[in-house]
Amino acid sequence: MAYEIKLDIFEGPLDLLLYLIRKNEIDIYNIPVALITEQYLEHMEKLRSLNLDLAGEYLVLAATLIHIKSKMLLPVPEEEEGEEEPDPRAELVQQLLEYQAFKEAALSLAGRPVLDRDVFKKGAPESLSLAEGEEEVLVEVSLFELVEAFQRVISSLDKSDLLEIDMEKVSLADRINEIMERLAQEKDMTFASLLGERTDRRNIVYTFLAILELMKLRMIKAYQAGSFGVIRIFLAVEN
Amino acid sequence: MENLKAIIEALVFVSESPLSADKIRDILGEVEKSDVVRLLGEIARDCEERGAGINLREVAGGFQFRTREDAGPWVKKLMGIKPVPISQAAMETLAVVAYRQPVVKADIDRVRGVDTSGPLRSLLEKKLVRIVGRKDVPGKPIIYGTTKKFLEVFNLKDLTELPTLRELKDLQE
Amino acid sequence: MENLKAIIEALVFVSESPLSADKIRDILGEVEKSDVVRLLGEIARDCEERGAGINLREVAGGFQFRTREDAGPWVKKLMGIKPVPISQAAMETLAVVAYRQPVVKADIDRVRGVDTSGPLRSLLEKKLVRIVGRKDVPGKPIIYGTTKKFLEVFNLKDLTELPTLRELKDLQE
Repeated sequence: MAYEIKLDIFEGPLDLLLYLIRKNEIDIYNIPVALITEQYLEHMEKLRSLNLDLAGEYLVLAATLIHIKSKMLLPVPEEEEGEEEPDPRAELVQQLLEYQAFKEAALSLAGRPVLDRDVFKKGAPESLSLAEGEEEVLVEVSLFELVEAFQRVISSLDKSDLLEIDMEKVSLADRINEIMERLAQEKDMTFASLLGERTDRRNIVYTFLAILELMKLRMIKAYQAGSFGVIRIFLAVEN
Repeated sequence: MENLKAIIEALVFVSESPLSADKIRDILGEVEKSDVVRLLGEIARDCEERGAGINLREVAGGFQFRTREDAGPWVKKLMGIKPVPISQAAMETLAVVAYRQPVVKADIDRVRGVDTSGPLRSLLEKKLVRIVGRKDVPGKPIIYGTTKKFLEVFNLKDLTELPTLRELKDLQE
Repeated sequence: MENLKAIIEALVFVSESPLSADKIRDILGEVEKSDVVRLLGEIARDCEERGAGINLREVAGGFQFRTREDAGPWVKKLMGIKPVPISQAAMETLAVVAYRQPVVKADIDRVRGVDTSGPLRSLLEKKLVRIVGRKDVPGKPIIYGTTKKFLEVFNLKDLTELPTLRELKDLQE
């Protein structure tokens, strides 16, 4: 597998905050909270108007900012000598600095000569293989993801096809055997193609149940290339 | 052995994964490891000096020949390689795992200020990050770490070769 | 192109099969085939002259780097050693399967006192353990056994030759 690094606009509320600090050329150790809070809320509005589904984390940070702002407006109570009220911004600044450090580290990593992007070794790039000397921790497609994929297949099918009822009685065991046979021949098949072979509801559901059952029995494995990649089904063991 | 340097070059060339000096010594038998290391250094220097198409790199605890960077576009064309992009989110997550390992997801989430389930899953799939174990605290959260493949992909000898993380000043002081 | 020779060297290096001058010209674009052939000749001569570990050979209508002949015995020794890295947990699981086969997972779990899903899966992947069938009891649990590869890897004539668990571990080193 080869890699390329892509830059997005904001990776989260901290990223947005860092952006605002940079844009306003503000000293990170002395953030004018009122100004930044105002701009932060404006940006949230903008993102919302673009129909972007804002994660709860953005709201949490907005609340934190407003809280800090209100704290800074309160008069500082007279303290005993030596006892200084901590800056209400301290925790957030610490968090921002930490995030910034990792963001830089990520950039620096991405700037290295990356294998299969900048430099290459002999032979084809490896795909799912592990480096030698490493115990494999299988990261398979979860049932949740399978169900999502199942819904995608169902929704992409023609409605009229789904209404057709196949009178032929198909048992789960039959479908399991069929799938195992197909996989023995084809080595691997995409989840969509396995499901798509059947166009009536009963068969699709049975195929799906058969896949779930086979996964549970560890007779087959499902792998996905990337978060939204094609799901491929493999035999867990070759005969 | 007469052509020790040439034989070492041949061994590194045929090996599919990075080859360590120890392994080379084991293969060759009556040879000092220091000589192996010295000759590996010479091979690396030779490549640099003659502006070769390949360079000897020290990655993931071993030595491997890799193509020079400016050949990258042509190699990609030849091999039909279309790099799978690693998102910024995944790169940030990878950085946190690399520097903070062994680390649990809650800590990565805290540093990044967002949920990292997606990026983490994609890193696991790419085998750049692996599950190391479970932490012995309530909920037994999964502990993550980087893989040997991570070192190979990012051209790192070992974890100590990671670019230094900017020093975090303690504000309380 | 400035480093044409180096780029050609890189292309031949990464290619899995012998690479023809025509193919190289196609990849590089605005380059004469005669230049490609001339540079390939130079690369071959360079290798010979510096007594390199690899030589550029013309085989099956293309060019390919091959290790020099006198490195042969060492290359064979290197490639002949195929370590199958196995974790402690997997070793224990493998031992239980080997000595108790045919065996169901519940029995392995009971012997080891922990869930063996992970190690078992990794052993299946490594083809050291296989699914033999299903036990005819409620739940129809899967029955596991060792494979022919298991015998090969551990240098066993047959299962009667099975060493003790301790010896099994030593074989790994």
